[in-house]
Amino acid sequence: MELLLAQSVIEPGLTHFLVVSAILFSLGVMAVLSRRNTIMVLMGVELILNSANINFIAFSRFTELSLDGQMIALFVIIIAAAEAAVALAIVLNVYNRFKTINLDDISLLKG
Amino acid sequence: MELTTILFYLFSLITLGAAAFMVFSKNIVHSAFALMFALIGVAALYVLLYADFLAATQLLVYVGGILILILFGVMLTSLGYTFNFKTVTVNLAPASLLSATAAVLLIFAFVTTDWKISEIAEPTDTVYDLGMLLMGDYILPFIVAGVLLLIAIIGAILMSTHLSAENREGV
Amino acid sequence: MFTQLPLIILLLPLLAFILLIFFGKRLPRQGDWLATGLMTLTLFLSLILLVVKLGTQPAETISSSFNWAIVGSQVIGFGIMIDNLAAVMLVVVTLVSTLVHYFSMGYMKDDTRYSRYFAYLGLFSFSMLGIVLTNNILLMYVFWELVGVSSYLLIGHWYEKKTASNAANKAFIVNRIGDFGMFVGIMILFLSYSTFAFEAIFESISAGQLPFGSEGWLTAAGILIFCGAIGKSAQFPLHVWLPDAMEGPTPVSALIHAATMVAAGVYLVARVFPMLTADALLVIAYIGAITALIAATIAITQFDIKKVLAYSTISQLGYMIMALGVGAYTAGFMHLVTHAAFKAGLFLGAGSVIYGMHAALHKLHNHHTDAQDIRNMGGLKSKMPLTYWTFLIFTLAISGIPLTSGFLSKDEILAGTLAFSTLNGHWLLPLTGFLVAGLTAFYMFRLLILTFHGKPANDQVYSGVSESPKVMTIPLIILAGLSLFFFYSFNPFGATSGWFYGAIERPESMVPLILQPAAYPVFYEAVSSVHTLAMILSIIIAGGGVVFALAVYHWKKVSADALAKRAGLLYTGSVNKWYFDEFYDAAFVNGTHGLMKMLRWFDENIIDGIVNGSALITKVLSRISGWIDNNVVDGLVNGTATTANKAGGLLSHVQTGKVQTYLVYVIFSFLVLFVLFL
Amino acid sequence: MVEHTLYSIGQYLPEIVITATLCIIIVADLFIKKESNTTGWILIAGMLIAGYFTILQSGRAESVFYDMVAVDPFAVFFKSVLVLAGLFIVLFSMNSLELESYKSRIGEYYMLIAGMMLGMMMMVGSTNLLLMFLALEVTSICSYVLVGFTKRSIRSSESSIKYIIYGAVSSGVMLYGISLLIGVTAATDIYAINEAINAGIDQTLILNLAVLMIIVGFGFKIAVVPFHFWAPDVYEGAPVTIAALLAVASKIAAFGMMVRFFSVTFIDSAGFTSAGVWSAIDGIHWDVLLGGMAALAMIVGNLTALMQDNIKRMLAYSSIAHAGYILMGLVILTSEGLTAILIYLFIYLFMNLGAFYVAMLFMNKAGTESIEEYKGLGFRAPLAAIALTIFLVSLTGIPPTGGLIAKLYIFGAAVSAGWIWLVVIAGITTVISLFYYIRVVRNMFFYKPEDNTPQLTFDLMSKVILIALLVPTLLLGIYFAPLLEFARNSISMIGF
Amino acid sequence: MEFQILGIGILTWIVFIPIVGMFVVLLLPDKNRNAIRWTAAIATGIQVTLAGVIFTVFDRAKLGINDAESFQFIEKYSWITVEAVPWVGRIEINYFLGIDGLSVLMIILTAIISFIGVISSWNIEKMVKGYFALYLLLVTGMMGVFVALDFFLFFIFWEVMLLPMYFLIGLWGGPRREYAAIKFFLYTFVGGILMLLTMLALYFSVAYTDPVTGQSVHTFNILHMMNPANYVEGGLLSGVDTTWRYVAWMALFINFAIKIPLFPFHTWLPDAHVEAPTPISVILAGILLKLGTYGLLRVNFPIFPDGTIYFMYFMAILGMISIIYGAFCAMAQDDFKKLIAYSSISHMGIVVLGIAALNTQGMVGGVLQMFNHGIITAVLFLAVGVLYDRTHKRGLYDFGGIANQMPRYTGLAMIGMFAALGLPGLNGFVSELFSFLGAFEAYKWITIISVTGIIITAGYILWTIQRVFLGNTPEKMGRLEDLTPREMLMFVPLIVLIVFLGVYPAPAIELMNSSLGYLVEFVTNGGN
Repeated sequence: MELLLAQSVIEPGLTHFLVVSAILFSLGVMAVLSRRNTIMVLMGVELILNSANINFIAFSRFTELSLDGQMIALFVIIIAAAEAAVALAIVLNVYNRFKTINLDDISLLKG
Repeated sequence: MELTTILFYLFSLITLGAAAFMVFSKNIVHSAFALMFALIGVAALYVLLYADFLAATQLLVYVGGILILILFGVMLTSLGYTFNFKTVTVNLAPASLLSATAAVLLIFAFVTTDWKISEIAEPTDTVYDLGMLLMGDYILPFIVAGVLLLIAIIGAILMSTHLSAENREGV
Repeated sequence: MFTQLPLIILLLPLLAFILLIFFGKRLPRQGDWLATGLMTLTLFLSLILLVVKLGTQPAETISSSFNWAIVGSQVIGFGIMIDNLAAVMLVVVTLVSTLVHYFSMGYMKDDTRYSRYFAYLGLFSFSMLGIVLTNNILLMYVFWELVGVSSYLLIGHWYEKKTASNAANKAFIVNRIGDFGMFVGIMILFLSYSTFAFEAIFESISAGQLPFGSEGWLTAAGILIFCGAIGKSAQFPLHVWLPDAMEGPTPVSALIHAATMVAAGVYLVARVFPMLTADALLVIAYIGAITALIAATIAITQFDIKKVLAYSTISQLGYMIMALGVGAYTAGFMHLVTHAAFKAGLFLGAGSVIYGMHAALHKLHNHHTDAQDIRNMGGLKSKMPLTYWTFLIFTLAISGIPLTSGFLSKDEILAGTLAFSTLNGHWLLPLTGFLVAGLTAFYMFRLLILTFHGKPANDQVYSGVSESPKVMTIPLIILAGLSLFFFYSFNPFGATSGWFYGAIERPESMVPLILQPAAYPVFYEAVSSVHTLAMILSIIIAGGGVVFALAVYHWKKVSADALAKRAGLLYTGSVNKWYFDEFYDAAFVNGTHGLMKMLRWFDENIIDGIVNGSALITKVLSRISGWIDNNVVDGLVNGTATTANKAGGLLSHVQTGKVQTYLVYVIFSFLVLFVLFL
Repeated sequence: MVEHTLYSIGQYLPEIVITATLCIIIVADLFIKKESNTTGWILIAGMLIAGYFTILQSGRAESVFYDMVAVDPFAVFFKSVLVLAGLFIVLFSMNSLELESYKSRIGEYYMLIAGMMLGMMMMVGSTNLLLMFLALEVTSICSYVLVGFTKRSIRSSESSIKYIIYGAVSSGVMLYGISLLIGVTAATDIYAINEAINAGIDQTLILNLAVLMIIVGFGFKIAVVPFHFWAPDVYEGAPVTIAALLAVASKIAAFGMMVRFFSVTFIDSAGFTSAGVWSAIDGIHWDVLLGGMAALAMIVGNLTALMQDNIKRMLAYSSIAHAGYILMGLVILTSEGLTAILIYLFIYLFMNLGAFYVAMLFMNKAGTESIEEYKGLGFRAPLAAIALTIFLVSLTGIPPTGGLIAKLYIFGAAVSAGWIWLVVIAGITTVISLFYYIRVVRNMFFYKPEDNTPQLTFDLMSKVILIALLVPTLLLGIYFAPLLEFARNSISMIGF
Repeated sequence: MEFQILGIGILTWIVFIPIVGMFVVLLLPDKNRNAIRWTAAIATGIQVTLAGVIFTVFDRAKLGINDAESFQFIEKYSWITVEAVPWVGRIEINYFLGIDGLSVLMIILTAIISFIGVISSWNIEKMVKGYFALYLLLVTGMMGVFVALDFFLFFIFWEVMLLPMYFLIGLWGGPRREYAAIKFFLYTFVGGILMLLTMLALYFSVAYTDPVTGQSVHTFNILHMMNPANYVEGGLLSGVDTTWRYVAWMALFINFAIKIPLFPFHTWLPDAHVEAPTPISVILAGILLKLGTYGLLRVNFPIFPDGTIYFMYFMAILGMISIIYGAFCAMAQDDFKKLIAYSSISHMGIVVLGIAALNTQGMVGGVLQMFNHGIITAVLFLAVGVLYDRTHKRGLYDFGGIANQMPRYTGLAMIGMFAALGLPGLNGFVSELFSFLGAFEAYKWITIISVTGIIITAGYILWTIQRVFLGNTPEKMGRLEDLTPREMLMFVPLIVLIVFLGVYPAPAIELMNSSLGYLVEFVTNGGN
């Protein structure tokens, strides 16, 4: 066990990257769930997408997946850009109507 | 200790630290800049994973594009009425509990799993291979991504322009 | 002739009924002539039938039947059976019915539903004849119930009076209770023998086939069928309806509640006699005895002329039943016949008196005096001589004074009970018999004296009373004639030698030997050995009763009030009819009411409540009905509506409208699912 | 390589036509008068052509674009259904009073619908996880904008922001799941993944995690409990045409993708031919998980629908419940189950669109979405009210309507596969659903309108659309053999 | 096949004539009320005529039940057939109509009561068009159930009745009509779902071998479901005396028990009856309730003989409770209609008791009781309706002395009441007699307790007669007009039937005797 731990500290393998991505994912989730500001939430989403991308690229290096993983990551970046554009446009629209971007206050629809 | 190992820990630390700062910072502008550092850290990690093209794209698209967009968003929505970059948190207890649990579970899963590793050699030129893939196997997603961007742009314009202005034009 | 004639006899009254019910109001004189005419015709045909039957085929049983229905592989036949019993009964029924028709033409003259009344009489006669003629216990049950319904209609003839409709209901329902037993009995028989026909059933029994293979079931079947008789013949404990039934018009009381319908029970027992086991017969005998005693003790203290007669009827029916029970078959049946004549006469006589009283009271515009209370009468002898003399003859007959028909039959019954006790040691039966004979003589003479002798209670009324019209008195005279001995036997002290005893013989018992009552020869021997003793005793006791009645009410040697006081509780009990009605009210009527109220509550609150209450449905129904109808106050529904709102609030609470809360749920669900699947 | 690309383009005509239509609309929008419906007609024409090409594809079974896209009966079925739904939605939109004041932007509106059509048609045909995700995103991004299209409505804006945040997070989680699945199997193609799984996978924990995360994404798209929370708020806020689009088309597409994903990826390819039943691999009980979700969806959807007063919201919960019923078919994963899904979706298309359409008509004419205010509408607009009654009765599942047939098959499949507890829950919740559906009917017919309220009249086109939806709803309840045949032949996916 | 009109079988005609009528009604203008009424009358009148033809031509000797050959007026067309795909057998739904001794009487009853119902609906003035359209649809549903031999078809007809009934009660009913309507709907729908599930389970467990192609075909054919040989190996409901078969039996039983309605599933009935307009009450009590017992006999008994035998006592006890309980509850009512509603529960209990006996007498008695109760209760509800039309009251205490005011009405109504009370000479007695006879053979004490029900029945009927017809007229009631010719027209045929079948039931009994005898044999032999 100790040996395994020492080894894994020394050489960054697949697991290391995955652990990083896991923490990043959790931080993204944390941001999404806890920040009132819509833009903060969107930033959290970016973290989640990035964590997935780390996975893809890590797999592309450490498994037979090879370049396919990078390919997917590339598309994910594109998608993230598109999503961010639309999301921010919507945020602006909401801001015009509600005069706030605090998600907490945007809750007319319920029940 | 090899250089890559040191770099890995360094960039990981930068990435996660920046991300954590972003998540917990009270000031939204600080958060945005923290996000930038996190994204740069991720790009560096890509380099460690032999994905240099991706790293470049990450810097260009994310740091150059998305982040700017976000900053614009911050400015537009914080200006006008009051200068207020402060943001508050909700659901703090459940959110931290859930994300901590998620982290623990994921790490547990990753650590305990016996991965089938087949490391690839350091490629000489990923850009070429990626370009061939993009024009070959991935031609369809490539085109669709183009369409997606088109739609997104039109959608974003649609959502962000003021309707009231058009009303004045008598539409 | 034996197939068509009975059918014609049966259907003529039905024809009368149908014609009158549809066209009665449009016929001249509302069609009373039609009904009476058809009934008279029926009487003649019945007489012809009787004469021919006795003359040509006295020993035969003639029956014919057709297939009514086929169920599964079982053929259910209906048909007609003529034996001597039926032939005699036929004449009794038609005769009394005819006379009542005539009498009613006078008595009911001004009634608002005159034609309806005659129609119902026709229906009744039809049903009664059906009982007599059928060869089949199911068909008998059918007519049995029809008799019940026509009786219901006739008792309730003056339905504007609450008491009348109550009495009608009571009569029907109490009879239904008896019929319930009879129905079960019929079911037992049918399931054991696959037939309803009497003869086929008897044959199977004599072949040793027992219902469900058990002797107990045979006894039970007999007793259950006898339950029908208990109801219809007003035996203890179902006798309570008969006195109330006096709410009907008096001729109806004469026809139905004295002479024919109530005798149907006796006829039924006579019909099924061959299948009755010794045990069943013993039960029957005791029921009869108890009835006779109870009714007689009540009759002593009543003041309503019809009530006295009603209780006397019950008592006499008890006699008949007791007679059949002990095996004095012919005597019992003969008492039925003789009793039909004199009791019908008594009722018609009473009707005549009431008619006279009514007319007198009507003239005085006196509506509060009870025309039927004998305390309001007295001394009517001179005003209504024909009525008085016939009434006297009837009273003598019922009291069992020699030279009357009643003496003949009653004497034989008493002899029968005495013989029975010598054979079996059931000495309570003859004891009761003799006691009741004395009581009968006493209360009948009390009635006679209080009504016709002594001083009038109210001179004004008295002066207004006059003799009834001919159409009413002639039937009385005819019946009086029929109450004399020579119609039944030329020997005034013994009926056994008369034609009646020749025609009606006790049938052989079909039940297995160990269950049989004493064989007829044995029994007959016992009877003849005690006959003289019984006769002497009965004359003495009856005479004693008469003398005592004279002493109390005519000569006033003994004060009736003092007697009553001395009797104490016995008197109170008797006046209050031994509290049967009160007991039944408390136990059964109130019990039923309570039960039904309880069940209704149960149904509306528990069953419906459970249905509504099963969580969701309550909520939904209550909400929906809340929307539906805000005006209808519905405690249940309103009560649950609020809880429903709370539950609804709980569910909607999840949907906070805050997207991050939703995301918390999502991540939470994801983690939970993951842990579950780990 | 180029040959294959060119050949593939020939096999991809429906999607290409839609893309072309999309571009034409963008261009046309610049030139034509803003108030006209021209762009709408262009879209209709495009969809008709796409539909035509789709029909031409029937019976074919091949893989194009380097095994990324399947052209098989399954895809053809879904594409035709989607085109049908799209046609109706466009027709609705032309009639919608709500959109009337946004005429200046109607070109963008139809463009986005075209984009959504493209995304949905790709969703049902993709066999590659990347393309699946991409298609999903195309659909989603279009729908985010469409939900917020009526910008003057504050509710519309709110629903769009909720929708995009919910959607972005869900797809993020899904993407993470996809990354794990790809990593563990080292393949992006679902057939390859299936092969890898059948060859034996040791990392079942990761596999579980991955599929669970993917289910989050699917669950969001089909709006099934516990991932359904967005649906009521979004349906209520969105324009009714878009609500209908989301409730019907997007759900159908998501189901198509989900069915393909699950039935291809987790099939036991050894047991498949012999046993005649598709079975997921050992040790993983996705069926139980999905079954639980289906049950929850039926219970929560139906119970919460009871409390609603807004008809769109009520229909949202009802569609959550229906997602539960449909999911039952997937839980079973037999050919009967899949057939039942197709039948259900087909019928669901007509009855749910019908219900939304009448709701829209009433909103146009009577100006209300509140069920309470439907009182007396049965007398003011008999035809529409009767039509709505039939649609709702069909949604309940009472004969002689198509809804019964849908339920019949889904229940039947479940019974035959022995999922009795699930069927019992489905039965009970069906009874519950009766209440909220019938409540609308009651309000329409059991109350007299006030004396001076005018009759509602509808133009010819509305009536034609109504009848066009009504006839299949009724007809499929009486004679459904062709549909059955169609569905039965359509469950065959490429490779099976 | 021999009886065709215009190439279409007589059963199709009798089922779908009302639908034709419905379309005609829908096409007629709203204003033309009389034309609408006459259309309905003609449509149902044709049904009566066709029922008469069926009655005349019907071969009394043929057995039916499980033998397709001996059903009569068979019409069988393929409705839905999907050819086999590799791993599933061919599936089949047929348009399969036919009648045997069990259904023929019910068809006649439906035709008669529907026709009378139209006459009684003549004075409906509110939304005439909608009313008659729904009414005719309802009639088709009811008639269809009685002739369908394919379970799916049976189910469709069964459920088709729901909606018209819901509207008929909900739109034309009394003050609490909506509550009653939804309650009715809910109950029946619950039953319908149970039946649906059981039907599906049966469908997947039953497959017969097509004699032509040799394929194994899953089928909804009820007759095939009766044949134990047709159950596939390992099917949910295959085998004998398995738990699932009992569950399926129970599910179906609950469905039918709700319709009958049997204690404790009865509480929808009083509400529905009280709130429904008179003609609908007549239909409800006259026909609809019979669907429940008919279903038991057509479906439960022959398909699940094992379950039937297993639950015999259970059925009998529920029957007994219904008889007594219904009677007591009836006695406790102050509302005339409610009283009759509860009396229906009591009388339908007799049917259940009779058929639960599993012998011919009981079966014949039960089915005859279905018919007779249909007629009698129709009379009673019509009677209430007549009074309600005149006074707008239904409380028993609101009336009195009707006999003086309306003698003709009183006469006819009293015959109906006496028939309900089981008076010999009227039809109610005959069927009760056979029911009890049959039941007594099987269950001594249960039957004896049940028979006490007739005493209670006598009690509440007489009490009602006393309160309504007898006594003096309350002053506030005012003068009432006796029956009009139209009202006579609806009473007289029923009364004639009551008396005729009471005196001579053989024509009715012989229609069903052989079929029911065979059914008993079939069930007691465990379906062989």
